[in-house]
Amino acid sequence: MLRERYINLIVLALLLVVPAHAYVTGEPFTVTLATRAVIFALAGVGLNLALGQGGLVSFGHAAYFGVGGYVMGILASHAQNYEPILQVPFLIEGTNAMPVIWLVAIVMSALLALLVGALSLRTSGVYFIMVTLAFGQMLYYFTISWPAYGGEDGLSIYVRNQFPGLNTLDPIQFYGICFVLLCAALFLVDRINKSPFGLALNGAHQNEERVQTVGINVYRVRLVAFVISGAITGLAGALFADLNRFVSPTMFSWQISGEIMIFIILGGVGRLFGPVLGAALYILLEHFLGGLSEYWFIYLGAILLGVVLFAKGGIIGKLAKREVSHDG
Amino acid sequence: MNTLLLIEQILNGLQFGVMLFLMAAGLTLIFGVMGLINLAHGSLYMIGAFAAAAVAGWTGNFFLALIASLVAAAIVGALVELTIIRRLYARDHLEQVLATFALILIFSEATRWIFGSFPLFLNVPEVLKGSITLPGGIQYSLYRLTIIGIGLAVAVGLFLLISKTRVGMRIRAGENDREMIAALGVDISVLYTMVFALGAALAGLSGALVGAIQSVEVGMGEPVLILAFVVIVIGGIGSIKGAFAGAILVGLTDTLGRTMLPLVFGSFMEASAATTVGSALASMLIYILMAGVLLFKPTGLFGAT
Amino acid sequence: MTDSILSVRNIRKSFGALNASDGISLDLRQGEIHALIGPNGAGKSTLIKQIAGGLRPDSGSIEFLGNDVTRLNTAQRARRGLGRTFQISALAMEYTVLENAVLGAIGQSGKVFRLFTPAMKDKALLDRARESLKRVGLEAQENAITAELSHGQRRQLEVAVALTLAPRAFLMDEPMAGMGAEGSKALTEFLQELKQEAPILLVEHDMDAVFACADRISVLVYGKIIATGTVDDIRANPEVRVAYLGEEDAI
Amino acid sequence: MISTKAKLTLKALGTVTAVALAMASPTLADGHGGKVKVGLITTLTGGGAGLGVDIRDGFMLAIGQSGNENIEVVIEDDQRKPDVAVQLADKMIQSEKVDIMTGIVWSNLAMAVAPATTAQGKFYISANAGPAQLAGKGCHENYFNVAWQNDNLHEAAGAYATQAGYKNSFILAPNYPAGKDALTGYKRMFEGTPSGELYTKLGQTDYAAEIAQIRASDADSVYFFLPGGMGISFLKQYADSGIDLPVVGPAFSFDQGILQAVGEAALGVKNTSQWNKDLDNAANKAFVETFQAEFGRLPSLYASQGFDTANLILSAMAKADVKDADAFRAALKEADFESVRGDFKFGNNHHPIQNIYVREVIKEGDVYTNKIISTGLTAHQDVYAAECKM
Repeated sequence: MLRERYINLIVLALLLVVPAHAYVTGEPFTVTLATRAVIFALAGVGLNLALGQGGLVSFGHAAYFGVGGYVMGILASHAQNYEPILQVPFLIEGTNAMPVIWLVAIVMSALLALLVGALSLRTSGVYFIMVTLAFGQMLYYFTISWPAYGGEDGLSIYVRNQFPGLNTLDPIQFYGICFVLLCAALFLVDRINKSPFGLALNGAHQNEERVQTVGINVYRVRLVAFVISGAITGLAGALFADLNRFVSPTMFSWQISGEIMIFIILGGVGRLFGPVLGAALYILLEHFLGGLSEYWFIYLGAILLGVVLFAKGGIIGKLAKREVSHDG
Repeated sequence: MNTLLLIEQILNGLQFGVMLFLMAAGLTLIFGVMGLINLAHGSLYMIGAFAAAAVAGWTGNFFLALIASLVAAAIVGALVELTIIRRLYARDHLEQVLATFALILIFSEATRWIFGSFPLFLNVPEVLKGSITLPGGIQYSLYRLTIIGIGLAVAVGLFLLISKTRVGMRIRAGENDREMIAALGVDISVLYTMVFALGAALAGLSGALVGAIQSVEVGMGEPVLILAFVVIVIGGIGSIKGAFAGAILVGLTDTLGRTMLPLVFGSFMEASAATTVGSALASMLIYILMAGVLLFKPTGLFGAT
Repeated sequence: MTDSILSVRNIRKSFGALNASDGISLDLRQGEIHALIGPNGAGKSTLIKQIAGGLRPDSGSIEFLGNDVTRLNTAQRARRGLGRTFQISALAMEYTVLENAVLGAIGQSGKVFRLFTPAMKDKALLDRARESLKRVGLEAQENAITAELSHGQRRQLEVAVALTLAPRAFLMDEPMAGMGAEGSKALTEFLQELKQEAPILLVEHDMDAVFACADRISVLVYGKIIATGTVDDIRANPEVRVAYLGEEDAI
Repeated sequence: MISTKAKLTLKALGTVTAVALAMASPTLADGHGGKVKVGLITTLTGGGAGLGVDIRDGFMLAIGQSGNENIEVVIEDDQRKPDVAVQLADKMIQSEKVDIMTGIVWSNLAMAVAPATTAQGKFYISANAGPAQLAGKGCHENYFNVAWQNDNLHEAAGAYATQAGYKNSFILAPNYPAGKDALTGYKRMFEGTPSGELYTKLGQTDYAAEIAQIRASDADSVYFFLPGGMGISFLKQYADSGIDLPVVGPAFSFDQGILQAVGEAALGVKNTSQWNKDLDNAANKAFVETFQAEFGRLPSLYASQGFDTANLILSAMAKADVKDADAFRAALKEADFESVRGDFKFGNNHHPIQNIYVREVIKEGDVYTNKIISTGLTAHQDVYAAECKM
């Protein structure tokens, strides 16, 4: 287990050094790429709680990612146009303050996860995979055909939202915000994994009946995990929207759900840093393979296939050798 | 909406459902027998359509094209099963989803590499062109009626295959107990390859049939794949009967939903708002249907509990 | 029946045409080991599932500690003090022995929704888990991965996890299965001690073990209890001999 | 020197540069020798790749023909994903330090990229998408559109339908913003009353239900906007249904790349376009000829737009240094280049004022293609121009 810890530290150090170096040497796009990786990693950390720890294979986490994005888009566009979101029965104004947007994004995606989880967790296995996918698709088609916030065109926000005391338009400062949030989420998830709750959640993944018979309501444990998981992914969605200063229904597409899953598998299912390493690797692959050939998806597909077939436990699983308790 | 139109729309729903069944049957069979979630099933549909378009363009014969779609999809299916898929049977669903997702990327771009970025041409054969008058004076496309016919024939054929033949018996046994069938001396890996190729062939056939009235292009398989998953989840995964019921239900819900909902909303809303709301709801309808079914029957209509 | 801890009253459960439970009544009294025996397919596991809460009977009721628990789920019954061990070990195989026992302690403590305190540093949970492990004699193996335990040790761990719940009654599904003669004997002795604490409803295939340790025995055949009584009663019961022991002898 | 970061275009480039300089074009000799770096983001993978490939090929053909060594083009694939397009735009601006961005096919991607680009002081020159927001209130001095405002072709179709004497068209489009704009555009110029108006699901491929509604209606014609595969599916199914109402559509579903896949189902259909290969001007003749020689296929509408876009940029380079934004903008505004469309000029909102033609699908030998039959709208400007304060 020690070695996994070293890998985690190295990943963390790289996430600090690479963008800092890029910033100093005047390569802002590398910082942007790193920001993208960190935000995707955050989305993956969220899903990993449900998928890695809880064994809940959600194929619809794009729903929370998208809701987070749209919370940012809606709040900021109203602030941008000085139009209140709601006047009756009470006044709700838009905002461009990041902390408020984050909070709303977390709450809204948690509420959605509560609803979707409460219904989906009645099923299991493939049915769970597919019913979560169905909820994602529902939202996807809803946002495309909902005219108020741009439909398929999405919403553009011309200026990045603000964080007190920082200049968020400066790539490195925005990166810093995302990095700190990722670290906070990692810390939180690590605490959860080690808590009685985490023990029960992962125990239920290994043997549901065992956890039931010690008097723990597995459904409720999973639901809580699902809600936290959705909330973290929702926060990532809000950051992603701020990175691009743009939201659109593609944030809800099933390909996004698939990509978030890919990060986890690439890095290592149930490993704390799995999604972080996976997202970073995916962004690197996308960046370098994209320049290689017009048909670069073939290479990407082949690499993914290789990881699934030959590197069980993901990259961290390969590097850390020893199987940790969570991957099955 | 008058009765004739309603009947025509019901026929359209049936045709859509039957087409979905061809996709869903293979998917559900593969899941039932091997326990595999195959996202690349949509790629086999695409391969069938491209093979048909290529052969039709070359020979000008639609029926040869249909055969080509069956053969090409079955061969590709068997090859993929032998090289990659069989390594996934023992893996969990998550890894299957990922590996077959990777296969989609490979198949899509490889197809584009071979056939180019533009859609291909495939048309309804002369003999099936135009429409015929059904009893009651309904004008209906002959080709669509043919699709309904082929779909029903495949459904009956599959049912007979599974319930009456030796291969079907092995398939049923394989669903229940993999070790038992291995102990019986049936070469399980040959059986798996056959089942996978059969599922692939059905997907390919469906791609070719649909390709004649739709666009033969890269990426055509994924929307259908998702619908086919909705179908088998509603019907109960692993059940051919369920796939059939689910397919017809989804076909009818979708077709009637998108014609009726704007009208329903129009009865109490302003016309353009009704169109918007109705269409939006219609596009979500089958997912709502699926969530609803799973709420009451968490393993689908015909799923084992 | 004032000293009855658990009573099953006339429960019925059918799957299609099969009556798996055909009006079963039975009770578990303070301080006893009550064994449930019956040939394969008699409906033992269906009955156990209904008592544990995994399956709801079509009709009839189940009372535990004087309360009707028929509509409660597994977790709720467990919290009321129904401890259970399984026929095939149901443990979190990737966890250590101690972690499995702590899982039981978490269920007992109601601390499951503590999200931010490390479970393996919670003294109360650890103490409780270690105490149970000590009682079954697994204290030396607490850091072993469960999947690496021997068959017998897993049985012991099952009992230990059940013990962490301080149960008022035990439901044990074939605890002797797969254990050697030595192990069975040791376990029998342990059960004799345990029953003082909470009565045990034991489903067991091993006839020698049953006759050695049970205070009372019920015989289940085709979804019906055909006899209940002491070891001697059952040995002497002609119906049982025909329906059950006869078969056993023939094998 | 033409260089691209993306190696994927090297093959195409190698041959492009070998093409003889068929046309007079601005060259280094003009003296305003400032280098220009262009970022071309377009869709090169996935289902919609055909359009992006055409824009790229048209664009690079013009660059190659010009022989101008002061223009450098960086090409990237947006995979038709808005977030990828935004990332690439960031990359182009932040690390490639491009002066001009172009190439995006789809309106939703353009909406994600163009405003951010112009806000950072760079030029965005659209080779295809022309969403209403960017033509009206959201117009920007650094945003130019060489193709059209999104409504234009639909308006022309409405005008044509009126000319043709249709009184009650049945109209349908996908349920998304461009679809709604399309039907609005059509109705703006159509003097009859639509007998039915339908919004279909984006990506829908089966139109049996809609066709049944058309059959049951009292319409005298059908107008549809269903881009990409949706249009192919609709046309095939419509032809098969036996309904013989005349069909009108925008060029998108009848363009060179797509037409072969529709086949005879498209024969005789009237569609509206600002360009066709038979437009009678020297620039167009040379373009069609060299494009066909170079790539072995007939050019499409998109290729013509890519070609014009490149020539517009080259014409401005001949007059001004891109570093002098005001002068360069003025040079762009003049649109002093030989457009393959013939006359071409920009309106106040930097969108074209141009003729939109009515074409008919015909078969030339084995190839389905279009011929111009009339002019739908002459020197047409979009309605949003009035809202643009420029």
